[in-house]
Amino acid sequence: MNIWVQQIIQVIISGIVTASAYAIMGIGLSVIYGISRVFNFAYGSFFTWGAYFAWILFATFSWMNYPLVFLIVVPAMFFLGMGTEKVVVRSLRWRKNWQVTTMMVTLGLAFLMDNLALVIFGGFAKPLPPLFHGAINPFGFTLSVQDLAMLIIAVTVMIAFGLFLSKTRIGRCMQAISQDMTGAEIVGIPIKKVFSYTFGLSTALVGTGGILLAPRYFITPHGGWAPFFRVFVIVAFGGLGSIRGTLYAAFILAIFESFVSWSLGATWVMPFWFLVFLGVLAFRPSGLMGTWG
Amino acid sequence: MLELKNINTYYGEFHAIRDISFKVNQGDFFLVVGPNGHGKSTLLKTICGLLRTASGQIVFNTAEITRAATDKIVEMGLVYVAEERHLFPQMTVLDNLKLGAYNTNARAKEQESLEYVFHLFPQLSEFKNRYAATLSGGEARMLTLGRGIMSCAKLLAIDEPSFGLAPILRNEVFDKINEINSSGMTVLLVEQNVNQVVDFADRICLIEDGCIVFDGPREEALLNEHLKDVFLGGSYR
Amino acid sequence: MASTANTNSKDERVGAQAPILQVRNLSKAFGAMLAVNDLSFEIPAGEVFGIAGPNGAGKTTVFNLITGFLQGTGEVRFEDKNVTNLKPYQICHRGIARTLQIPQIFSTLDVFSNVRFGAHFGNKHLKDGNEAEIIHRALDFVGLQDDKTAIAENMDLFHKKLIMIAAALATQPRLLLLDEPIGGLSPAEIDPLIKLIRKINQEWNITVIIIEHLMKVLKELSHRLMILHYGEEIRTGPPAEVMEDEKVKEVYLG
Amino acid sequence: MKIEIRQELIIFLAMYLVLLILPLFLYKDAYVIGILITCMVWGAMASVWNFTMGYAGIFTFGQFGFFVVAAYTSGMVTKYLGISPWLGILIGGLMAAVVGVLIGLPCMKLKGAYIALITFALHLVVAPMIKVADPLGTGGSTGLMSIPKLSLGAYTFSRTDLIPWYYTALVISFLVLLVVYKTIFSSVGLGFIGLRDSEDFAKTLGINEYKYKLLVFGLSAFLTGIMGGFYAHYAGIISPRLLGLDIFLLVMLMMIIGGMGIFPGAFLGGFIILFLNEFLRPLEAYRFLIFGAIVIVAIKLMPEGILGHLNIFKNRMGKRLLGRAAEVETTRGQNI
Repeated sequence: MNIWVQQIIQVIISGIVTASAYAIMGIGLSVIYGISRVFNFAYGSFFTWGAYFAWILFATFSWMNYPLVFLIVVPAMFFLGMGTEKVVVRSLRWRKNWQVTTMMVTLGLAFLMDNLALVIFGGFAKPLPPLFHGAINPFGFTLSVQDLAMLIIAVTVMIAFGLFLSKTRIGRCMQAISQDMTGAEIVGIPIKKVFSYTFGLSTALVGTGGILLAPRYFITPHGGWAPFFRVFVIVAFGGLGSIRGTLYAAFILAIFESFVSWSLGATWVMPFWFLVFLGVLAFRPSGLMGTWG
Repeated sequence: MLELKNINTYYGEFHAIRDISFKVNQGDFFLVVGPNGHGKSTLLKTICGLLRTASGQIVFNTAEITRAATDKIVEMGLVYVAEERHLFPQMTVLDNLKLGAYNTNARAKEQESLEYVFHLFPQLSEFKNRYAATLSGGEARMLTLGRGIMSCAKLLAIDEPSFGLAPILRNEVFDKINEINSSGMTVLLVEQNVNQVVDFADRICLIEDGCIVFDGPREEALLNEHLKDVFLGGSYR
Repeated sequence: MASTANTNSKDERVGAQAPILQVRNLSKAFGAMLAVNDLSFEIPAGEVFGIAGPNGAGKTTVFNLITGFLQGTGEVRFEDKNVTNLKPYQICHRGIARTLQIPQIFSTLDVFSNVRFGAHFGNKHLKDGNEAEIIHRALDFVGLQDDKTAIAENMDLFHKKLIMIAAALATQPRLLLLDEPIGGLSPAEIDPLIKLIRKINQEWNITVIIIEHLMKVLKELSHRLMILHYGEEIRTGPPAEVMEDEKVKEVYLG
Repeated sequence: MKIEIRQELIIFLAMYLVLLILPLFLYKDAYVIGILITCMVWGAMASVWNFTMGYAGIFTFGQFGFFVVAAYTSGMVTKYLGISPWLGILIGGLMAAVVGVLIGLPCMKLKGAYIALITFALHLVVAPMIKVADPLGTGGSTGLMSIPKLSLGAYTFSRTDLIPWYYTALVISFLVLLVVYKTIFSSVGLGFIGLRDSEDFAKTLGINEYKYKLLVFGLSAFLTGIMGGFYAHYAGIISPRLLGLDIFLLVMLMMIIGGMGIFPGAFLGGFIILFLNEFLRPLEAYRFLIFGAIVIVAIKLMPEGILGHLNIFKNRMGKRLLGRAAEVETTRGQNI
């Protein structure tokens, strides 16, 4: 096979793998906005903390493995998110301009969490062990088992999340709230509880993303901002609150990113995201699915 | 069945409800009238837990619900039907109704309630697979009432059901509410179009500037000069 | 169905005047729904023109199209000039003012500043000295002079409506569009408002278009009445005639 | 119009009177003078931000972007083109205004929360752009160094004597605040507040909302840019670190503590926060942890800010901006 074609396919595969991690993080950011109308600026910090939790487990117990890490960290993130909603966000909700107020508060929270990480873990980058070792070579392409596992986990999470929204009672409540909050309240849905769950769920999703991406990069106290910015652009591009739009956007942008990185080099990745964002602003500020404004 | 004792509610600094007390008896059709912006809707929202009362006590079926959350109040059978419809636009009529039966008590009787709602509003069963967003004003109003019934309501607190409806549809809605009441449901209705509902009411209460000006049975209300002046006499409707 | 042509002549009071507003083939669709469908009408200067119809008949959409809040197809001419699809502020500067169905006022400002807003921004070529005079004239007229320092958000619905009308008058319009001005008021408040609207028409010489549900109000106020149904004109004419129309009864009055 | 003596004006002038005579007592203490200069720079910036958010009701998080753009512009034109720093500051302000208007364009059709997101994206985006533009002379991630100092006639300002810097900061920040004050209490301010309270009503009354919204973006970016330009010459070195979250949060706190929608509040907040910052300095890394917590607590417990809670003003707009809402917020779109 032509070497160019092979390389391009390799780039696409790598894009799809990153896309899947971005997608679940994007869904988390989007869903929390769609349902509880909160834009969480501490999202990147939760990403970092998810990875730090995994690092703590690996550093403390030599026999630790990934399934166990997921089993412990994801629920922990869920409860951390729920707690955050209760303590930090909830009482602001019925104020005027509370959407902007919650943005400010979550910015404060991000600052708190980042600096807490700095105080506890120091500024040095922490590594996580790889998810899996080795690689497979289907049809002559190289695909590391780690990437494959990432893809499978992410797709599973997405499918599970879709089923959760459409099939379960709480999922249907979330849909009802996203369509009419007061309507949901007057049919007797305990909306505050559902907001907590939503926040928890979104945090669990970003925590999952953190664990999945950390083996590829390193963990630093402020390391959550770069992925947060990417997810931010993805969500803006897809249309804030639109899960389908977020999915499309994640795949389109991540594959583009891996092309940029391959052809122009890694320094151009952030400017590329910036250009996409400007493009979105200029031509379609409401996003792919047009749910803004 | 429902008793309010010295309720006060504020909108920011604005004292919207001043020291209101009244009783709604089982099976009653209790009509609250009064000019707009004088606190009627605020009163209903306070009762249903959407707004917090600053002082006073609300008792529903011997249980105190003064500062209870809306979902708890709905579960007890006090259901609010809003003036703005608050339907779930991207869900079907049937799904909207099913979400009405969210609380535990209602879920057990979901099928039964659904049949009753479809019996009461045959149009809804025709449209049950249409999205709520596509309904006309009258149909949407029926759906809000149906959704309220689905919650296994013992008392329906209905806020201005005639709002935004053409005259021809208003009578239909009021007839339905009367029918619901006749089947044993207690109804607490807030309304502007007094003339069209006054015949159904058992008890009438007039609120002006957040205070109760008059509260009594219909017969008495029809004799009250002030009430006549303000609402029944110089009517434009 | 009846059109504007055969009813115009029946109005003795204003029939002879030249039209101040001409609407031709106005249409607006929201998705598949035609909110306004090929609507044409003319309004002579000095008239009070009523629009009624079931909910969703497109009444407010007509206002939004005339005042530039929505863009549609067709032509709107005001004082013989084409004003189709101008921006809301341009429409206002041409001399068309409107009120909104759900009262919106500047809640943190006092009543005086609410009205001042209209006088300042609504009159494009106003000399400074005139502004205070215009504001006070509008405040006096609607009877808000005593409340001018009150914060608007603390006023009740009736007074909020008066603020809207006073601010609209301060823009010195020649055509005033009132969107359900009576809605939500008690009969005790309706009477003064009807008198006020009549005075706007007669003393200030402002042509008025009024959307209203209450037939009695329209009967009392309007020279002519148009019934809309699904964005189409059912009947236009003097209120008494329109209300006897079989089709109007069927679709609307019941 | 007759001249009205407002309490806002009195507090504003009183603060500057104090600042005017303060060096008489402190001229030996370069450390305190330095802090006061910083207070005036960031306090003025917080006041402009408060004007945009509190009065015009446009929730932008992009002020630092404007600040940094102007600082770099002024620094680069003076360093590479040899233009007078005074002119550089003006050019920086104008550049910021251009960026502000460009960002304002897509914000025209969006509502509150979305504008906050877009403008924050601007904030996030400026740093990587500066790094990529290294070949143009931005200095990349190390920053732009040895920016020319201000000079008056033959006298060139130096870091050894801060008093001239102090009075320049005083005059510039005073002018910036004066423009803010004049705007708020003029008919232009009436337009902004009207558009904030009810856009539809404002439109029916004949305001050109496009012009006014762009004016807010342009004006606030310009005024912020002026402060940014001054800062570049005062500091002598600027880097993308200015866009870090720490300074962002400090300035946001100035606005919150001072009271949103209350005129001189944010300027006062600047002094409170920066002196607190100095006070907490010995705590090192824990200092920012504490500030993060203060942001959360201040928003939760003191939504009206210090001036708001002191009940100084008859007509407190801050209360209505962040205070408890009267009604339960409802469905999609209505609550933005």
